[in-house]
Amino acid sequence: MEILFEFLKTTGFAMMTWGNALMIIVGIFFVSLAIIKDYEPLLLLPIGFGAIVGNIPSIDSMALNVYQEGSVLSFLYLGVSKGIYPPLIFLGIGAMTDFSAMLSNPKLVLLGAAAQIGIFLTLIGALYLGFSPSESGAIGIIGGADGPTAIFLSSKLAPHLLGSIAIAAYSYMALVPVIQPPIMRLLTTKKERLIRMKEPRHVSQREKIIFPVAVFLISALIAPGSIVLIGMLCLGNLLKESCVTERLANTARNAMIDTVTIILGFSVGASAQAQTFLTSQSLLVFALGAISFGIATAGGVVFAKCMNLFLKDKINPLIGAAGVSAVPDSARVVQMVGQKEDPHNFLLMHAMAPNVAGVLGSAIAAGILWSIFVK
Amino acid sequence: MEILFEFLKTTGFAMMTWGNALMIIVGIFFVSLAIIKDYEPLLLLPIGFGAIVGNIPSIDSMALNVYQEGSVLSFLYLGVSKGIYPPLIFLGIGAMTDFSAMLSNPKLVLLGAAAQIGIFLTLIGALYLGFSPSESGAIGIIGGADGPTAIFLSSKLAPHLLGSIAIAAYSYMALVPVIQPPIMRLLTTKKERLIRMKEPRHVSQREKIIFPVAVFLISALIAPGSIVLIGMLCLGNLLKESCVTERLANTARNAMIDTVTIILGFSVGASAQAQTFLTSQSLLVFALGAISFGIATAGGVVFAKCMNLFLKDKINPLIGAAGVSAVPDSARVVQMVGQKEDPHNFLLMHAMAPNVAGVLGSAIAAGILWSIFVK
Amino acid sequence: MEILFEFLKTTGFAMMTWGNALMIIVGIFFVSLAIIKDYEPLLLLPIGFGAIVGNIPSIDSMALNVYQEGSVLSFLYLGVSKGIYPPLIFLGIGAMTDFSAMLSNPKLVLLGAAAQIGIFLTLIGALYLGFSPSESGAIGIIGGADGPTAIFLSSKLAPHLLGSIAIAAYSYMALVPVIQPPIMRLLTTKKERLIRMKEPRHVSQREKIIFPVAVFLISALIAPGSIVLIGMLCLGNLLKESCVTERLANTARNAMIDTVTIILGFSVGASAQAQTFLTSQSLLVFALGAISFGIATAGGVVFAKCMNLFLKDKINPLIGAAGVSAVPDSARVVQMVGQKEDPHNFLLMHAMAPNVAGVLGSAIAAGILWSIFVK
Amino acid sequence: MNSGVQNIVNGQGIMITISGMLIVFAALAITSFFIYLLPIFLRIFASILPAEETSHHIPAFYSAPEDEALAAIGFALHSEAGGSMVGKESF
Amino acid sequence: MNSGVQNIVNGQGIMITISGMLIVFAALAITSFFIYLLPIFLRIFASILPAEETSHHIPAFYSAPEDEALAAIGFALHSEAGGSMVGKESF
Amino acid sequence: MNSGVQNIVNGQGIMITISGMLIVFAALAITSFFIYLLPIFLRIFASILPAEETSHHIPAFYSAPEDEALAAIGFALHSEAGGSMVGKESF
Ligand code: NA
Ligand code: NA
Ligand code: NA
Repeated sequence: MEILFEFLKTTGFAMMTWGNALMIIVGIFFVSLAIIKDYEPLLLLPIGFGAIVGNIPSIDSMALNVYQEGSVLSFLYLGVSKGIYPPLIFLGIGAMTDFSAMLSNPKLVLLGAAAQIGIFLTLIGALYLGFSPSESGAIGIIGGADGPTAIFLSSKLAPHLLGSIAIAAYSYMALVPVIQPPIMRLLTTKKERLIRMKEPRHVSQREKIIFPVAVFLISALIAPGSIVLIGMLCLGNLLKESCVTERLANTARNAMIDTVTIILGFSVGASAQAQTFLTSQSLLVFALGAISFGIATAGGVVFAKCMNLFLKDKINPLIGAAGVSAVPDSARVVQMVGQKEDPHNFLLMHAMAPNVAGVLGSAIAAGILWSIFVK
Repeated sequence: MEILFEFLKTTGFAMMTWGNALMIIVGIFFVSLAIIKDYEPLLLLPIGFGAIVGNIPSIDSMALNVYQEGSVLSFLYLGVSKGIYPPLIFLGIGAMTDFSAMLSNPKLVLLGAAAQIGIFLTLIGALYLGFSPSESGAIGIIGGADGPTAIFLSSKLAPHLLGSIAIAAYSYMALVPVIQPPIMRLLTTKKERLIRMKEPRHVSQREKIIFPVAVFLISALIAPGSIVLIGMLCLGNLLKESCVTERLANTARNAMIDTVTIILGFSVGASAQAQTFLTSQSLLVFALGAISFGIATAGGVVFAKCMNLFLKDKINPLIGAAGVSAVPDSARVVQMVGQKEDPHNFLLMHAMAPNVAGVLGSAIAAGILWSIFVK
Repeated sequence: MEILFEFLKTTGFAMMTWGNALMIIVGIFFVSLAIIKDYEPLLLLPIGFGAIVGNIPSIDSMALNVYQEGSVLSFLYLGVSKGIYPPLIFLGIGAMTDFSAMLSNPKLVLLGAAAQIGIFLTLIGALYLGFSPSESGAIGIIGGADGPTAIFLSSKLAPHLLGSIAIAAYSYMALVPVIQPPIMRLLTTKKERLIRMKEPRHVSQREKIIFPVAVFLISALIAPGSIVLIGMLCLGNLLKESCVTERLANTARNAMIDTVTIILGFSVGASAQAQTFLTSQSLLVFALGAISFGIATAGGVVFAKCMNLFLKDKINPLIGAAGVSAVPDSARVVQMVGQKEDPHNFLLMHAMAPNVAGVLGSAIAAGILWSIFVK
Repeated sequence: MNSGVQNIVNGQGIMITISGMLIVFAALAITSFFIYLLPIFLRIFASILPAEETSHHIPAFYSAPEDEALAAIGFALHSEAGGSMVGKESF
Repeated sequence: MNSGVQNIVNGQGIMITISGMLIVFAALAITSFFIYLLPIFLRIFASILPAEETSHHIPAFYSAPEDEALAAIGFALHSEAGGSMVGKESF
Repeated sequence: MNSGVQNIVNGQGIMITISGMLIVFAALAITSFFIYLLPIFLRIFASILPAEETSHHIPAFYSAPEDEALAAIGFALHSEAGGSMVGKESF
């Protein structure tokens, strides 16, 4: 019977800690949120399930978790820790993004810059709370509302916080419909929320083809740290818009991005082990993350109001909230809040402009932070 | 002409051994079996072709085979030797498996446990024949009738036997329609084979969603060694059943599993070089493997008969044979054997219950063996 | 303001060299060629965009380019430098190639051998210009008109020239419709160009299934260096023709090959940094590459004319030009040139025979060169 | 090679078999029991849980549910397979 | 942990924020300006550039545009999804 | 850089070319001959080989060939694309 008793010592029951149990419940909560509330299910479901898997305790000699050399999960996690998955996700996103809305109304691009104030003010907050400068940079990026960018930058600046930062970023991205509306209403008058915007002009295919090459050159020359993310985004978009590589674009935005999404989500979740995740630092990261989303939203809305001081064709300031890069959730929130006031006001397409600009803005901000903090 | 002669010395003809020639013929036999007999073609064809490729002799300095550092095949083989491909296969299998039959008739789950006796009795047989304990564990797993599980466990416990064990497992899985029927008929009476089973009840979507999470927690806490395989199986199933990540499930069960299947089969085949494969050990592995399939089949059938002693609604003991994890071949064999007696008896759906339970059972057994034998 | 100035020093503008600027323009030119002229867009577009990305200058500490250890691009580039992507491309090509034309007219296979003279004469030319023997072998392979084969062989024989050789190979493959016609016209009389060929016979499925196994054995035993490329080509073809693994063939020729194509093209392009690429050696490589394509074309056409001396059913010597492995571009060029003389002469299917034979021929030639030059 | 039976004893073959089968049965018996209880629990909690949708929505990927809205503002939405501008999912 | 404000000063938080926002704005303002100029430039060069095709060809993958031709020579072309012999693309 | 012709001699360029072309031709000539013989052999063995099916079955993936059977027992089979319970293939 010795073998049976020896074996029982290796079971999860015997080694379970309260922290593990709590994280398993958190994982189940994420999965439930994804399924019941339909919040970012493509990410919350794999992350949640990963958190369940990552918190089953096991004896060290079996090499099961993401941090143990030679384990299967450690190989899958390499794509996270080396920053390989985020650019591949960006390739797929590029191949499914239509920049028309942005091309037809270039001034809305600036809203995607304004919302990045969330990143930098959160950085100051993190410094204030005692995080090191490069940790602060990584935490700040949560305000960019972009999961792959957050993973990419954390893997470079603060690998030990990667789990918390990634999960905070995805959690708040899932909560965009909860976080943004009150801030948007608080900062706008009813009259502003009723503003209707001019129908966007038609964009030629030639513009759509030239755009990804041009925007890559601009971003990359100004902030070389954004080369990988924006390079892949623009390559994906060029594959789509060029019309001569449709089959590549199709694979990039389907089989390729789906495969990477499953493995990225699962291994990020599995990295959130109680032992490394349940720390006071993680709590601070989550608190700062929530604040950063609020600031980013406010930044976009307020900047839109400022722009209106100089514009003849007024912008509906609600679309400033779409300056965060949570595509397309933020744009949908704008549409929703706008339609509460006027069911015939269709802001969705207009909001897509700052929304995709926000993706560029947050990737550029990540590149800048990387340049500043790299050793 | 010196170059020509030097070159001729590097050709395959010059270095061919009888062993290589034999293995090439075996490879061609596997390919033929796959194509002509339609036996597990998705695996036997890549494995057979891999065996042909792996047995072309070449000079060492060219680094061509799976065992030579830096060769292309050695990179593809990493996913086998590190145990990475099997969990990915399980992810895809999870995304294509419907657990309804099992959920609607929970007592049939036990048949999936009973059939695992094949694993443990084979382990005893292997010990008897002089294999080391961990080799014996790896050989025993052939009785689980599950290719990915066999590869996973051998890569951990007996990497030097991986080729023989994997090929034995897949060979016998292909031969399920040949191996199982005589044993099934031998152990059952005609009256038993005529038993009709009650129509299964309808299973709600909610049950199907909760199931993968619950079964993962149960298996993983009891046998942490099964975390990776069952974790991926359950993640895949959750992607499918949740209805909110349909695109991920679709990629997992198509592009992802197909790609891994080709490369896994090919590199397993290529690892079966005469020099390492044609040993008396391999012969013993094959002999033990055949026995283990027989025992597993018998174990399931006999256990079903035992259950009938206590049950009011009798089980058709044929479905016990589906307790091995060869999905869906075993279940089809049950249907076939049952219909020979009574063409209007439809056992297929009932047999799917022990069949998918067998997948869980063999993965759990692998986890247990890993825990016991890990150094 | 110090941070701003420090940052400005890290921007691409500050560190840009004339070479980088030139390479970015070359990249844009490639992309334009792909989109406007539709020249090999699946490859020229990712390569061109990669060249743009690879020539954005950055500070060393950020580890951005393919040559810096730990950078994302260096991981993607591993598949190029280790020769892993080319066999995967060949797997997909195998799964989309129909060898019927060749099987129905076996003597045309010899044209695919004749065109490989381009490889060996270019090797002599490269030796003459002072390249080392193994460099000369790698440069010669450009004459095989096969991108994956060129990358595979260069990664083995002359990794430092890989970028130039790959880009030269793909560039000239894109220019096949420009390079080949004048040579074809020069070497043939009008009467020859008007020759109509006999309708090919029907090929049975059984022949198509046996062929990939047989041709693999023949090629691999004669030139073991071609095992990996031809092995994968034949496996892919067997997956397609066997009719029992259709789902694997489908994934191989779609999601799998597309994913590898994007990443291969992008990382080859990104490896073409001005610092390593803009050398006099590269210029020589390009010059030799152009010559090799010309010789290969001439070799095929002249050999076809020689064969006609002995044949009753004359071959249209134009199809000799399809002996290079640029599938299906060369075959289309033959069709086009033939139709200029006689719009009712359909040479396409006939030209496919030497064309697919050329793929085999160039892979075999690569295997031979690898055997000869491997240390 | 030692005597076969001695190998089994040394390798604790019998103990491994008994323990192993016990654990496999334990895991699947608990699973079986859980599956048995699951619909009962769901029925008990049915009153507090929201009614299950008879046909759980299967999202049309990258379809744009605001189509009518968009049509209204007359903006050409490229909703070709897999590449709409306003997809359902984000990554 | 130092005093929070001191941390911000040591970490140059304010400077990073100002510089960072300046650079983000610079990049996106240039992008915005480029987008604004792009159609103007394209209109200027319209005369020298070829007329844009209204519906840029989207290649039917692996379709064989020579179908008629092939039909004429009566050769069975296997043009099932994704696996034609005379595809459009090469790799 | 040495004299070019000397490089060729040192590098055995001519020998490599002759040997290389010989081997390439040998490989493809054997292939060609094999292809030529193949239908002849197949015809000779036609009597002992089973008749080739005119349309070799192309399996409908994950279709359930027992559909009628299943319908008979009235069990809802989810046979949506790619995800049936009783697939054709196992992995
Ligand atoms: Na985003
Ligand atoms: Na199985
Ligand atoms: Na080619």
